Amino acid sequence: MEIFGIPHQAFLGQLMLGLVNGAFYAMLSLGLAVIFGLLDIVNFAHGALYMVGAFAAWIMLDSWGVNYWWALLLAPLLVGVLGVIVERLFLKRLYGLDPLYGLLLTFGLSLILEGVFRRQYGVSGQSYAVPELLEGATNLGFMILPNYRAWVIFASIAICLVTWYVIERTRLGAYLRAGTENAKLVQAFGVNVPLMVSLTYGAGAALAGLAGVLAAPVIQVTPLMGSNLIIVVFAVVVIGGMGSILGSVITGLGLGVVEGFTRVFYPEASNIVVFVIMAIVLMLRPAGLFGKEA
Amino acid sequence: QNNAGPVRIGFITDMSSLYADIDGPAGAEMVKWAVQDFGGKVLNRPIEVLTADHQNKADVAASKAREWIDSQNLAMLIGGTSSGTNLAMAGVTKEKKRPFISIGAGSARLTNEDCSPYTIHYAYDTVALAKVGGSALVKAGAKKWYFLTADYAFGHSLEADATNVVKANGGTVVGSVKHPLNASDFSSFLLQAQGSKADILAMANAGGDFVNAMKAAKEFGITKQMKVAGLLVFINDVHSVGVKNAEGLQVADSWYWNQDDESRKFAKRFFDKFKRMPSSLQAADYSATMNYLKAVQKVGTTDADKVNGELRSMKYNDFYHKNATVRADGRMMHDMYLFQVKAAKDSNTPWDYYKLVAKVPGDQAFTTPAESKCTLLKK
Amino acid sequence: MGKAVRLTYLALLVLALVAPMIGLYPVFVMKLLCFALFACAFNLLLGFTGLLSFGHAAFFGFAAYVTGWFVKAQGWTPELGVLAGVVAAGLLGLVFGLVAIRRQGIYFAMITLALSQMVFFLCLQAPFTGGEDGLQGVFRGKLFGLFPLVDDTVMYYIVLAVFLACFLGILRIVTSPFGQVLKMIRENEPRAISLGYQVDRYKLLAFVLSSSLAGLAGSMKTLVMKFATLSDVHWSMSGEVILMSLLGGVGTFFGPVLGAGIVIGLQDTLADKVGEWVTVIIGVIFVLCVLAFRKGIVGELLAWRERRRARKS
Amino acid sequence: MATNETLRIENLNAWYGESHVLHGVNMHVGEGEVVALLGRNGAGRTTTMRAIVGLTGKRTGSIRIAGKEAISLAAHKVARLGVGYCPEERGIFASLSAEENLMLPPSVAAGGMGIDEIYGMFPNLKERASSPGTRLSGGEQQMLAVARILRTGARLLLLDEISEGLAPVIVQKLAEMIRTLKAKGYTIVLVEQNFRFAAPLADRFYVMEHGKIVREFAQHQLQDNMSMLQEYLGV
Amino acid sequence: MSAEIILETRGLTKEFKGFVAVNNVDLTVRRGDIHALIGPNGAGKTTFFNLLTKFLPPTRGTITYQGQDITNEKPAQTARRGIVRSFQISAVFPHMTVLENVRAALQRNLGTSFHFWKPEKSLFHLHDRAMQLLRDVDLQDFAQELTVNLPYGRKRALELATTMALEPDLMLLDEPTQGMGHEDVHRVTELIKKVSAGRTILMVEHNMNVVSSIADRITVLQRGAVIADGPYSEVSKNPQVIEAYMGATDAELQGAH
Ligand SMILES: Nc1ncnc2c1ncn2[C@@H]1O[C@H](COP(=O)(O)OP(=O)(O)OP(=O)(O)O)[C@@H](O)[C@H]1O
Ligand SMILES: Nc1ncnc2c1ncn2[C@@H]1O[C@H](COP(=O)(O)OP(=O)(O)OP(=O)(O)O)[C@@H](O)[C@H]1O
Ligand SMILES: [Mg+2]
Ligand SMILES: [Mg+2]
Repeated sequence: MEIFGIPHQAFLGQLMLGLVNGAFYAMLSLGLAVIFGLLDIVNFAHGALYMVGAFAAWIMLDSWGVNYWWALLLAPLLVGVLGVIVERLFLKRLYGLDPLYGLLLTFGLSLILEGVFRRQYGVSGQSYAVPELLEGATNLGFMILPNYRAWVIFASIAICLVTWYVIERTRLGAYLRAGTENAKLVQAFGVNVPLMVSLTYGAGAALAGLAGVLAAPVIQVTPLMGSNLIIVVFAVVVIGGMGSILGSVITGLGLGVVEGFTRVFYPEASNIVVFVIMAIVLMLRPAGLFGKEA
Repeated sequence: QNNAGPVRIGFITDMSSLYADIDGPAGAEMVKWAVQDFGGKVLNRPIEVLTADHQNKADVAASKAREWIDSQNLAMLIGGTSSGTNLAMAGVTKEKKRPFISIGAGSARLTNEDCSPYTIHYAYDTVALAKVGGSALVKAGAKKWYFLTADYAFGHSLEADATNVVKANGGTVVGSVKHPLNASDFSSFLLQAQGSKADILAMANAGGDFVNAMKAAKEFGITKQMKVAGLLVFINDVHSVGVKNAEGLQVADSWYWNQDDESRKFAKRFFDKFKRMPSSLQAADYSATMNYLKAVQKVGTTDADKVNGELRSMKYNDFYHKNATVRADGRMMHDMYLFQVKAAKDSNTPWDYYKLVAKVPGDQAFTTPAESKCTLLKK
Repeated sequence: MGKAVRLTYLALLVLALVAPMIGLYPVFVMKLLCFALFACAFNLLLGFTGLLSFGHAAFFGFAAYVTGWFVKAQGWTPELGVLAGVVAAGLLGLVFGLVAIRRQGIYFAMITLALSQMVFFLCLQAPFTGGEDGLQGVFRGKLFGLFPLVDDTVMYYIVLAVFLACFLGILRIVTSPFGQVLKMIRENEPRAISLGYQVDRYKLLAFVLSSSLAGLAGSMKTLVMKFATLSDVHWSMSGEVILMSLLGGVGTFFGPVLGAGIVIGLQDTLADKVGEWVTVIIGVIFVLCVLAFRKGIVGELLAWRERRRARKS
Repeated sequence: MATNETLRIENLNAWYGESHVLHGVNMHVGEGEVVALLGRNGAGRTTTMRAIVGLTGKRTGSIRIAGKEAISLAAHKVARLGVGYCPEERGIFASLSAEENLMLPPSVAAGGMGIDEIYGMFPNLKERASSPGTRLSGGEQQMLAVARILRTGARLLLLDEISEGLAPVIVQKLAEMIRTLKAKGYTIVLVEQNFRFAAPLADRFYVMEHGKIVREFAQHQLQDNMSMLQEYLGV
Repeated sequence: MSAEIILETRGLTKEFKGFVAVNNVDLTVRRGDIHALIGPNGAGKTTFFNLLTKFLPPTRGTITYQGQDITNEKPAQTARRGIVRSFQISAVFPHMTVLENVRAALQRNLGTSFHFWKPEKSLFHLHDRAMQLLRDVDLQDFAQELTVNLPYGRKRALELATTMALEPDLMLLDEPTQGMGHEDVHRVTELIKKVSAGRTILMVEHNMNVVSSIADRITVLQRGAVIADGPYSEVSKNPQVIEAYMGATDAELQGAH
């Protein structure tokens, strides 16, 4: 049996692999969307935070012998705290200004973070071993799927769903959404908005950090791992439209899959396929697939 | 040119970016070590080392080179990593007529279509890597090849060069897949390779791409089905991948720290300072500086043309290479090696990664005069 | 224009004219002028239209390649090569514009960034760019087939003339009837629409003008440096040009020139001193600018003068 | 009277960035009182309200709410003292449905109105409950803005121009509502352009001009002050 | 009066996800009238305006302007035909002078707005006309002032001057006196009357004092549909209007204002 001219086994295989990649896009664009939502800041440092998350896991293992499962908890926490500090120290001063300044500031921050890690650890990259529990691979019949990758898909979808639920279906989420539009007024209703904002940035950062830890065993942990990814994630966000959380998750997963298939049909274009899709989507739906018209 | 004042040697490399580990600040230190070991003086003039970070930007490299030559009366320039910057520096030094030793550039253009009477290409080039990797493996029975190629100029030329070698030695290429630069995920490319039933998977990529591809290959069990060859792999990359993952990988290089006593001596000194072993480029940095100073000593002047002439006629003998010479096109002709990464259990000391598979003499490793477009060779 | 400002401009002009005579390194000054022009072109968009493009390196770098290729591989004269570069950048700008102009603010920034990344990959893979080695050995040739440009001094005056012409041109664009509309768009876009202006077309023209000028800067740079490389199209170059404008003063005329001078000068001097810290230093400057120095150097000076004047009256 | 005073403002100064808007405002509102704040456009009435809840820039002076000093409290702490604020610009959230908007403000005290009671008062809102907040018509948004603070149990209500943009029939309903609230013992500060709406409702009146209170009088003095109001408001 | 009809809608309808905001409205506006549109909140008045100015596409129905079907045109096209909508107060260019604000509107008809090579001087001849317009709204003394510094009422006046600079044939005003003090309400009412000479005005207004004093004709919308249409004196006695809009208690159409 063949689908689109490729054997159906390979097709399913590529689909699974696309999902793995999409899982990272989804988690990163989710964090971006959450931060953008409440702070009106396009967090350019998101890629750098993702990198810091991966490094944190690696350092924990390398220097203190902290295992993967603890790192999965501790590293995002650490990145989250870093995020809160950044928000309190820098971003706080930018509220009420043109959102472009937030973009530029976080761009500067990403350069600093990247530079410091590069200085400290070089660029050639560090290896992070797959945790023992998830070693090996499962034969799905149509492909051999390493267990770890299956776990990545599962974990990230679970995280995305939880985040979506919190934001769209809970009271806290309603505060967040309202705070996005008029934080001062929400505060005047009795909600501790400054705290909420710091924690939101922290949570967005932690999501990036978590994605970093999940990615560490799959790819090389290098200071540059975030800066290339972030641009693709931006495109994902533009395609999905920042309007909806679920939108960014679905778009992220979907584009991962599309990119995966491009690698089979026309690998030369796999780097730019996301950007091409972005251009097309913008032509047809300027607000993005899930965005609300302004 | 004046013959007073300090003798200035310039070293421009990537100190902070993609290739900083294989050369970078440690490479600069090697140049300084050579100067120190030489005695800090030549022809009774103090030797000064100028270093700069080109950040992988050709224009930074070129402007720095130009500025040093114009305002500091630079005697000789050493170019570190990255082809683009080295080609740019070669352009400047050709115009300004100064000896230029390119260490870490991969592109064979430096001694081929873009050759210059002032350039010496010191360590390796992609043609040599392809030839060394290719011919030895095909001879060892790996007939069916599949390429995983980085989709840009250097990847393409590596693949093309290797393909020629494979075919010339009676092998076949059953397929290839191109992956983008800095791809974060190689699994789907590898899935395609897996379906090819080739004997050998050749990775025509470098640095982070190679490392990620290698790790994924291990994860998906490809290393069990076929051999893997890295066409441009430095020891630092193997270190990154981890011996466990890289086991069995075939690698071509111009030098390995554990190849003989002299090398080990150099490596130990390096290790004491940097807590890692030197790459072939770092070794070449030292060697090139030392040999340049010897040439200056011999001709008794820093006059660019005279020193350049000596550099192109002398014999090179040190821990880095034996009986090597520079061809008219600027190509340093020396032995190249094919190594195999040891099994994890056989790797006894830190960074003890390779065992020697084959040694290929320079005239078989590099572009032959017949293949070359360099006019300097046709004279 | 105040007297002090006029005198400053005059002094700078004289300095620029005699630069090669007083031992300023012409290639460096030319490079600086190219980047200054690039920053001015960028500022036309950010400072005077209110659009932050995070992808301007695409125009700069792509034009650099186009010029390089026509001059080197096709043997075109330099002025034709430059023209080709400018046209190519303008067309690319048109395409970018058509896509990006549909969204505002930070979306615009992200879209231009993404599109420029696409151009980067195209340049990396296209057969004529020399990939990561770059397009090397582009000779300046003879202007109009007559005047050889190998001499750095001759080249210098040509670059200076081009720069001055463009600088004045931008001044004119900003104050022209068209510039007035751009100002309206920046101030209150919905209002401009309700007055019957088809703002997208104005933005598009501004974008094309800016990208063409950025292309001109890139083309000139190819001739000056004799090569075009990937770093010219990389997104970090877009970041640099933003930094130049921000540091010098967004929306001021001279700010981007000053900013370009500082950033390029810094990169050049830092190259042999701090090595690995370059990115960190650039990042710190970015953060400082945004936090404490939003108007940029020229902007702050102007504001200071304004305040002093207000206090006097 | 001092013991059951809900709001006392003394020498309140407030700024928006550089610009100094309030210049020493003094006023007090007793528990259960309805007070109207009158003045021309730009007199500083909205600013006074915003200063009370902590939404202006810098503030100095004293604001006592139910006896507690609130001048240096952050906005959310002020609200928890039992203050409900209905802003002039309505502040309806686009990303929340009408009902979510209604349910948004956390309750700050017991005794707020129930949802059915509110829908009974404003049937339009019930009909549009699931529409995104800003898709409501101008008047519907105005109703929503008032309705949502009635839920919170706040006993001090700051209502800024609530009759604006409403059809006369609704304005009458609002007047009834304020009477009901007053009967229930709520304390209300009304800022109104619409003098005819405010006049019959308020127990006392303050007139503002250039960021200061310039007159104060009670309901029974209304007739005597008409000529003064004429001068200040052009009524 | 058999005055010419400038604007006509036939069966104009707008639905939002099944909710009918404007329902089959047939409306005719005569040239030269001040035509008021009133109705309870949520009746669909703003939506109707949005349909006329093309900010929203209609679900059904047609719009005819001076005999031409303009149902499917773009907002900017409609604006150039002379249908201009006056915005709320934010509709000025805050960091341009009052004069430049008016010039911005005059400039459009010059046809040189894409000329990026012409000097600013080429616009100076518009200043006379701009000053004249400012005089019309009594703003001549503020010509060189930055617009941010103007008080509320004057911004409205400027907004009107700018709108008039577009030489509109038909002006649409949505609650022009909303949020104004009595003085300003009076001022703006007078201003509207003044500028209505030679043009047509369609306005939404809840302030019945304003409506009764200047409107030639009134249309009442309720739940998206027209329930009454005619001169003020007629409509104000319509019991359905009193019931729906004024509240049953108020027999007089005096309004709460
Ligand atoms: N955000 C702000 N920034 C700067 N100045 C402001 C701001 N808001 C209001 N002002 C100024 O403060 C003064 C008082 O405004 P305020 O809104 O309190 O008046 P108001 O009495 O409520 O009048 P209105 O009828 O216009 O609502 C005005 O001069 C106004 O221009
Ligand atoms: N974009 C939209 N999506 C959904 N419903 C809408 C939308 N716009 C308006 N409505 C609904 O259509 C109805 C008419 O709204 P409109 O704004 O036209 O009323 P209006 O007559 O201007 O009222 P008001 O006097 O209160 O301003 C309202 O019930 C509103 O909720
Ligand atoms: Mg007010
Ligand atoms: Mg309305």
